[in-house]
Amino acid sequence: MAEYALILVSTVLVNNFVLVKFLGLCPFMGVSRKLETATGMSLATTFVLTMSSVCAYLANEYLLAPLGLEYLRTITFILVIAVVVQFTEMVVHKTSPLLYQVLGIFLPLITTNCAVLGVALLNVQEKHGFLASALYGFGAAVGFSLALILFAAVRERIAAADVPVVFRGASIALITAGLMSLAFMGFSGLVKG
Amino acid sequence: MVKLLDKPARIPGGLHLDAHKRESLRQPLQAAPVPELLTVPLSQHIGAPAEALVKPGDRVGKGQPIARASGYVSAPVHAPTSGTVTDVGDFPVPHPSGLSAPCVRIHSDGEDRWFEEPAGIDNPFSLDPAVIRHRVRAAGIVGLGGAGFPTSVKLNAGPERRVELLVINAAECEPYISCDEALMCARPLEVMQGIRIVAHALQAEQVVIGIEDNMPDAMHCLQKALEACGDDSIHIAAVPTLYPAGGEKQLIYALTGEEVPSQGLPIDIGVVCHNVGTVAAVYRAVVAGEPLISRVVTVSGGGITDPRNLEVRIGTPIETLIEACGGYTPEVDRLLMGGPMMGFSLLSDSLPVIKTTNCLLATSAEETPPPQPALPCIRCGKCSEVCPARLLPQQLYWYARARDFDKVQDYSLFDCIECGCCAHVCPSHIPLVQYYRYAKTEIWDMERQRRKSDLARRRHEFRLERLEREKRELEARRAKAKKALDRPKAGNADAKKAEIEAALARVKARKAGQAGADAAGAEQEKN
Amino acid sequence: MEFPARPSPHLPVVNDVSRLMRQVMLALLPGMLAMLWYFGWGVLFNLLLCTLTALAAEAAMLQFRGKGVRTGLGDGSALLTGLLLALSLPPLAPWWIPVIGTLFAIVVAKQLYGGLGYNPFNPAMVGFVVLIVSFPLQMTLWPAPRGVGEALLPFADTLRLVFAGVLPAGETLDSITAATPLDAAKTGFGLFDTWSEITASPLFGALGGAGWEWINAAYLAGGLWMLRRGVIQWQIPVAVLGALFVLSNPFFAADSDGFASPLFHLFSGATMLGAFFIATDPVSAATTPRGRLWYGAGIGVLVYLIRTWGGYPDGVAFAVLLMNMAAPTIDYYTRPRVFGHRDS
Amino acid sequence: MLTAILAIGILAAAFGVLLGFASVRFRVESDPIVDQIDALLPQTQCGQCGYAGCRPYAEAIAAGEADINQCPPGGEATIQALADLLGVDPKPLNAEHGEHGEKKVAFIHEELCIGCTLCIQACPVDAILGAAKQMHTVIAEECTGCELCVPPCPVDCIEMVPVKTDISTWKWPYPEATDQHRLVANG
Amino acid sequence: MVLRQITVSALMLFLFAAVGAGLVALTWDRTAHRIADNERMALLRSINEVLPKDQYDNDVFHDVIEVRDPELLGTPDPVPVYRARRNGWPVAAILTPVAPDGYNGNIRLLVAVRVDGTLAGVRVISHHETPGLGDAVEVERSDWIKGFRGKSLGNPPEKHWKVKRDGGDFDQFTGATITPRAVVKAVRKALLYYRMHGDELFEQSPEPDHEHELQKHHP
Amino acid sequence: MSTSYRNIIRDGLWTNNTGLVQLLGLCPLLAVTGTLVNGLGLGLATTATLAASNTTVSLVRKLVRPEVRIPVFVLIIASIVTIIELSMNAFFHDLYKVLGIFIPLIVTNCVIIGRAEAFASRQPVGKALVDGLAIGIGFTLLLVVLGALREIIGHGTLFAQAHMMFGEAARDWTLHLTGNYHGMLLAVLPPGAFLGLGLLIALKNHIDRRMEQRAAQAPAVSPHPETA
Ligand SMILES: Cc1cc2nc3c(=O)[nH]c(=O)nc-3n(C[C@H](O)[C@H](O)[C@H](O)COP(=O)(O)O)c2cc1C
Ligand SMILES: Cc1cc2nc3c(=O)[nH]c(=O)nc-3n(C[C@H](O)[C@H](O)[C@H](O)COP(=O)(O)O)c2cc1C
Ligand SMILES: Cc1cc2nc3c(=O)[nH]c(=O)nc-3n(C[C@H](O)[C@H](O)[C@H](O)COP(=O)(O)O)c2cc1C
Ligand SMILES: Cc1cc2nc3c(=O)[nH]c(=O)nc-3n(C[C@H](O)[C@H](O)[C@H](O)CO)c2cc1C
Ligand code: SF4
Ligand code: SF4
Ligand code: SF4
Ligand code: SF4
Ligand code: FES
Repeated sequence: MAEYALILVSTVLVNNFVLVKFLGLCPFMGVSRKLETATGMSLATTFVLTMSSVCAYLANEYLLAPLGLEYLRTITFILVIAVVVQFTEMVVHKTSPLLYQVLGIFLPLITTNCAVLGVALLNVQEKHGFLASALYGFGAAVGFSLALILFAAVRERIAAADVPVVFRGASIALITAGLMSLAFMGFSGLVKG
Repeated sequence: MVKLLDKPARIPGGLHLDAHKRESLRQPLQAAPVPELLTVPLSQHIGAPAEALVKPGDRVGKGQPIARASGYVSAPVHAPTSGTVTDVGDFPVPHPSGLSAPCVRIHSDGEDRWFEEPAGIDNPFSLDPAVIRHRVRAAGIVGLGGAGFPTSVKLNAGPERRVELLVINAAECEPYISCDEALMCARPLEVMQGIRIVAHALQAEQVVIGIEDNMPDAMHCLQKALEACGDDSIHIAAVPTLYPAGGEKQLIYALTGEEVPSQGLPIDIGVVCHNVGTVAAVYRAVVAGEPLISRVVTVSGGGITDPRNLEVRIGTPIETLIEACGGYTPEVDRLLMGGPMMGFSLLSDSLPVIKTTNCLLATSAEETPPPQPALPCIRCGKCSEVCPARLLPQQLYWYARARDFDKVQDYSLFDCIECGCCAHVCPSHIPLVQYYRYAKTEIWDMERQRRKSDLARRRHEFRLERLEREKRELEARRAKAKKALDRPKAGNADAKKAEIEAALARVKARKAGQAGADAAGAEQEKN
Repeated sequence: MEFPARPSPHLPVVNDVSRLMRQVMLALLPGMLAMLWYFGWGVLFNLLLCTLTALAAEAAMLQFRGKGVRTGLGDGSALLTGLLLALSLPPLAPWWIPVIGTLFAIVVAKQLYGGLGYNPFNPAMVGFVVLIVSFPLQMTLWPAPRGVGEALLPFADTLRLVFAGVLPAGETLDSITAATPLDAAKTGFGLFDTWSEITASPLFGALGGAGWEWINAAYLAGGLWMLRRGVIQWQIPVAVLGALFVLSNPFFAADSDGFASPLFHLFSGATMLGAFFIATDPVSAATTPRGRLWYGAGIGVLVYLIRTWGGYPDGVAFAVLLMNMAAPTIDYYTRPRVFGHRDS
Repeated sequence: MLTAILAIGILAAAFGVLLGFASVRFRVESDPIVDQIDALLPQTQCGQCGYAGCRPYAEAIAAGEADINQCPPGGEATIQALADLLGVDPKPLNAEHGEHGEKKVAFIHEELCIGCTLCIQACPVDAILGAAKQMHTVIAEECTGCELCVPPCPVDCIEMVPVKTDISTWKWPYPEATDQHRLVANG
Repeated sequence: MVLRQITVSALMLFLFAAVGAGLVALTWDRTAHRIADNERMALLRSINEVLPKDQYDNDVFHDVIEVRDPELLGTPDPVPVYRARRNGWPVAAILTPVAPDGYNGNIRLLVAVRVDGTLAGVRVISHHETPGLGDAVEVERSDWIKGFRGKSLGNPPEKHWKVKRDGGDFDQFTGATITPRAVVKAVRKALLYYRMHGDELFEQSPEPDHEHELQKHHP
Repeated sequence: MSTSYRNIIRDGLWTNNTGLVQLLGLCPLLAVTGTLVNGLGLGLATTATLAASNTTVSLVRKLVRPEVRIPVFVLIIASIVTIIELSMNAFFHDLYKVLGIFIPLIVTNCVIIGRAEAFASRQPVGKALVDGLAIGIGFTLLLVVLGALREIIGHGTLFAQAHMMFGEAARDWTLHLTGNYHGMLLAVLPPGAFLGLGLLIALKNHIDRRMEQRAAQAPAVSPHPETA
């Protein structure tokens, strides 16, 4: 139990995927202009990340490992992820137009979110079991979402600020992300690992 | 069911401001002189502008309608005195824009002769409410306390609605303004009868006069008048002196503890609110048959030699009133219409008084110093502490500044009553209210544009359809004509046919080639 | 007669940014004096270095950005940032520590965002965190407070140490510095010492650390004065201190050997400075009344978390930055119910 | 090596089946993004964007062929709205397509009009009244100010006149754009 | 129609997957050996740093067993022990304990103990310590770690196996006590382990097809 | 959309630089730029992948049916990356260890799939290859610059650990700035990566503005009939 709690604390705060581990930065920068879109992206990512973490675990455990094909991990995982994403998108589109309106445009972007493949690979590296894999994926996604949502709200505020011209846009956003990452350094040492 | 509270509720936010009412109340209420030239704007109310009924050269009598209401929410305008119409056209009017608007200019003949002797009525309480409304409407009465909304409209609660409480707004919360207090002290009986007439017209179950507790004299006069007419459905309630307790929604909240819904009207919770000046005007219109051609105006401020309240004919130039009050002092710096919190500044004193002019304030630079340069908002939150609408003025400001009109509306821009409390306490000296006004008018403008573009789209689509139809008809006609012509020339037709068939084949071939890809492409799109 | 056009409301505005800042500086005075008394000349050098750098950097940036230098400096915010950063730095740090920290605070954390009012993060705390992350060694150069251990370094020695890095004859860095009480507590718990063993050291006083408790008390007094004068609102300090107290209490009650006492938490490190002067920085804090409570409570909780389990001895700066980051979101979700709107 | 090929190949094939099946099973008609874009355009129908009207431009944007900054009548506000809708960065108006100017409407000097009806044929919103050989007039409320009627007129009798602001259409100026001391100046 | 579509997409994916996987498999075939070599070399290089190559003559990389001692070796997982021999005689045991209480978590060590119980040398294999502070335990950053050579449980006396700040013999780094403290403690425990189990270590036969624990935990 | 070779190259290196302008491929860009050498290593690996994947995609572009386009591209890229990963593991083992998970993550580098989608699947092989190289080199340059910046500020060195790429001979290529500069840790920690890239982007904006201003000034010398 404690181990699982630690996984959560670690992935959400201490080793925050975005701000400390540098995974999933493109969507972090790309869809953080508005709080609403950031929220949509967060929901979509949380779902996909957890799902693909589990699926990749299964593929590794029941396909690659028995056949001794570990070197095909990257290919297999990315295939799994692409399919999970596309399948999710189609299902959501059909079954819940409302949800699709919120999440739809974000789903395809998730395939190329490093965090998703990163989680799958790290799961293997850390030898996580089924539950731990799921939790790790979920925790990473929550950490991603937390950072993304806070960042979006901060960016909305910065958009109205009197930022010097050459720093407007991506530049000040990255500097802000830097200061957020600086703040997250405060969590270092909280979970040893 | 709204209930009167025993003890007034504390409104959110608000400011304690120096009242400055004594200055103008030292002199009794007097009539201002009737000037030689009056400029009467045709739109002195909310709603459709009135339409002029006179032309230059016409002679008019006092009280003669010179413009008629052009819709339900509109009000007629009457000649304030007798004389000759010299112009009908655009003249500068008192408005923040400083723009000109249609006016009727009357050269007074000095006789002040009624157009028709007003026909009085003895017992207004036996009249049908509809008759009262009609008389009020014909008299051109609009709200004298604020926005200038046609009073007859507000006297009609609607068929389904019951007026449980009539609130008479005697709060007069803004500093310097004392016209209502002067009126209540000078003509309490008129006010009281006016209240009873309005209550009758509305079939109101209960009536309360909300008055700030720093006006004991006025309260005393009203009390006496109340005793005189012996109507026990009327209460007088003192509310704590706190700007802006006189705002309609604030006053209703203070008296009943109920909030008028956002974007709603007081009638939505069974309340109607009228200003004391308005009810006095109603009294005159209904009982004496006099239209609204004058009102009480406070002339005050450190820039006025001898401040006082005056009964002023609508259309009187401001300079006339200033003269009547002894002229300007040397310290005079700016001229305001309305109070120092909500009033707007006038560029010149040659503008006329209108129905909603409750106060003319000529202030010294000491009372109203020039605005200091604005610093950025530091989010101190002082503004939100004093906001009576419980808004977050700093957020409204940030988004208005960034021209994010969706977000300002998210933060309920339209619940802002522009009371100015926020700007008064802002340590960064930001002209906050200006930003809100800017955003509001921008949004209205956008809505106008949107309506216009919707219209344009419909008309454009209609036109495209029409053109299409016409083309089809034309082609049909042509084809018919061609057929008739072509029949003899068979060879030619064959050539044409071959050509068409060749084209068809080409198209077919292309289609076949693309069919698969297209279908697949469409599939992909849909995914 | 013609008149000028002016915006309403017309009455004179009752508040003023530069007066606000001056009041905060005034309220800092007792704590500043207490620090000078307990830690000696180094504090003065930090104050001078930080304020001078802050003013110079602010002026340079304003000039650079084509803004009015006079009004920009006149608002006093840069000076205040400098002061607050100076009061968080170790008194024996070499001169470039305050300079680099202040540069980061003013240039990166404040001016790159547009200057006063636009910075999402507390500039002074950004400066501090940059320093502690980059130069952890120099950031431990605290002397033992007056009355504990050896006498404080005299003026000339401090001057040489700070500006030339020359140690007084016969001394080593380790001999003239001492762990701060929070650091000592952290190291002690790391060695599985009990709280009573840890507090037996002369570094500890009745409430918090020796000396530190009075410094904190002085900041508390200044803070209360600010509350009375309406410079700050009660929500943030109360929430910070409340959360810290409420959280530390049960842990201490359950295991008074393994956790520091609530009073210690309140009266050591930067608690009071943080609660009254830093967390309350209006620009980077939450602004709604309810939001301020959440914001303050968040800081209190994070301070406890970082102090107790984290890698840094004190967590005020990190907690403030972390909650700065959350402030816009908090504001968004704690909007007051607008007059006439239904509860949602 | 064969295992590798087979394992991944079969996995991929299985996924192919899944996706192929899903694409059929969960087929949805595409969403009307064009309508949403069209709703944001000013409907001036002036063609300055390089398309035959607002709707064609909307279609071009939806197809990714046109940029969002090509509509001068819409100006910054439209660009901002489009950027929000499409989740892209707003950019300044492309000067190639013209500049955002003040609102105008067409006015026909009736004494010059020869009633040729050429302007009627040009007007995209049927805002011009009149019949052959009769004087024509513009319905000011319906005119979008697209200026399309101006070039066809053989006698140059159509003038574009700025729309006058009156009290009801007056807007408060943006505070910073004005001198602090002239905030309430003539609009 | 539907079926055809499904088949086509399946086939398409199959084709590309098969080609891709084939190419990768081919590369794997060509490189696998070299990669394994690399990994062995990397480890050997570390071992050789603490135990010069001429002092042993066996294939240490394969002369390995796995042992488990959560208390003394700092991790609940089994860790490999490499055995260096010369002419069949034990020369040194190379333990791979973990210092679990580093500033930022586990520090993996390579501790070479000669048969006489003295340290041939210590190296850090992996750690998460702060660059610039705790990372002085890396041999690239400072010589501190070399100070263990020649030390044993009696030299200094066991009570002095601490950093100076805690009253021991080992230097700490200015401003960073935690990392050296953790390393000293882990090395001391490794020596203790060796004292208790040293003899058994050389008796067991090598793990047949061991997985290199070490490799997998390398960052 | 002009696709002359000149434009392709200028786009890749500057105008549309993935890291500075498009903000894609940020994860490796920020994660592995602790030192110049790391940046260079990953940059080259990415360039190789880009060139190979662009070429392959362009080659098969007429073959692939739309509904499986993305999975197929992903497969192609993943295969290429795995091949490169295995090769690096075999030939640059140390570097491989340092770059760690970010080598397989080249697969999800948004740039690569983005280029495949937007460019290579519509252009002939030659252009696709050049585009891949240009984009990749642009990305690599950025990695190198950022890596150098962070290494200098963070450690006070340059070319540290060059041996991982260039063999043992390069062990002492390391330049030390000054004797007693011990570095500002911030630069090598995660926040430093963000701040560094933010500053580089600002620098690019500044240069662009300068060039624009210069371009705007140029015609002013010979007055244009319209502007005059
Ligand atoms: C746009 C507008 C529409 C209104 N419509 C009605 C209405 O339909 N019925 C009514 O009784 N009062 C109506 N009112 C009057 C308001 O209830 C209120 O009494 C009036 O605005 C004066 O209040 P104020 O000075 O606080 O603004 C309307 C007011 C405005 C501004
Ligand atoms: C901030 C604010 C303050 C107001 N203060 C008063 C006031 O003191 N007295 C008053 O009669 N109306 C005041 N009004 C106008 C009232 O809201 C309301 O318009 C009026 O009482 C309606 O009555 P009427 O239609 O008869 O004018 C104020 C409005 C606002 C927005
Ligand atoms: C950002 C940061 C990173 C640190 N990293 C380490 C570290 O890696 N190893 C270490 O022993 N101490 C590290 N410390 C220092 C510890 O917090 C603690 O202060 C120190 O180990 C106590 O030793 P001292 O008494 O010599 O100062 C770090 C401190 C900070 C602020
Ligand atoms: C109550 C109060 C607290 C403040 N606290 C800080 C602070 O902690 N750090 C700081 O840099 N500035 C502080 N300031 C000054 C100012 O708000 C700050 O420099 C702005 O963040 C600059 O935009 C404070 C100001 C006030 C009024
Ligand atoms: S009072 Fe002024 S400075 Fe303070 S939050 Fe409100 S707008 Fe900002
Ligand atoms: S002007 Fe508007 S925002 Fe300001 S205090 Fe009044 S109601 Fe609130
Ligand atoms: S430029 Fe704008 S208004 Fe004109 S046709 Fe194009 S979209 Fe419509
Ligand atoms: S009248 Fe002229 S300007 Fe107006 S919409 Fe028609 S064509 Fe356009
Ligand atoms: S590189 Fe784009 S999300 Fe990581």
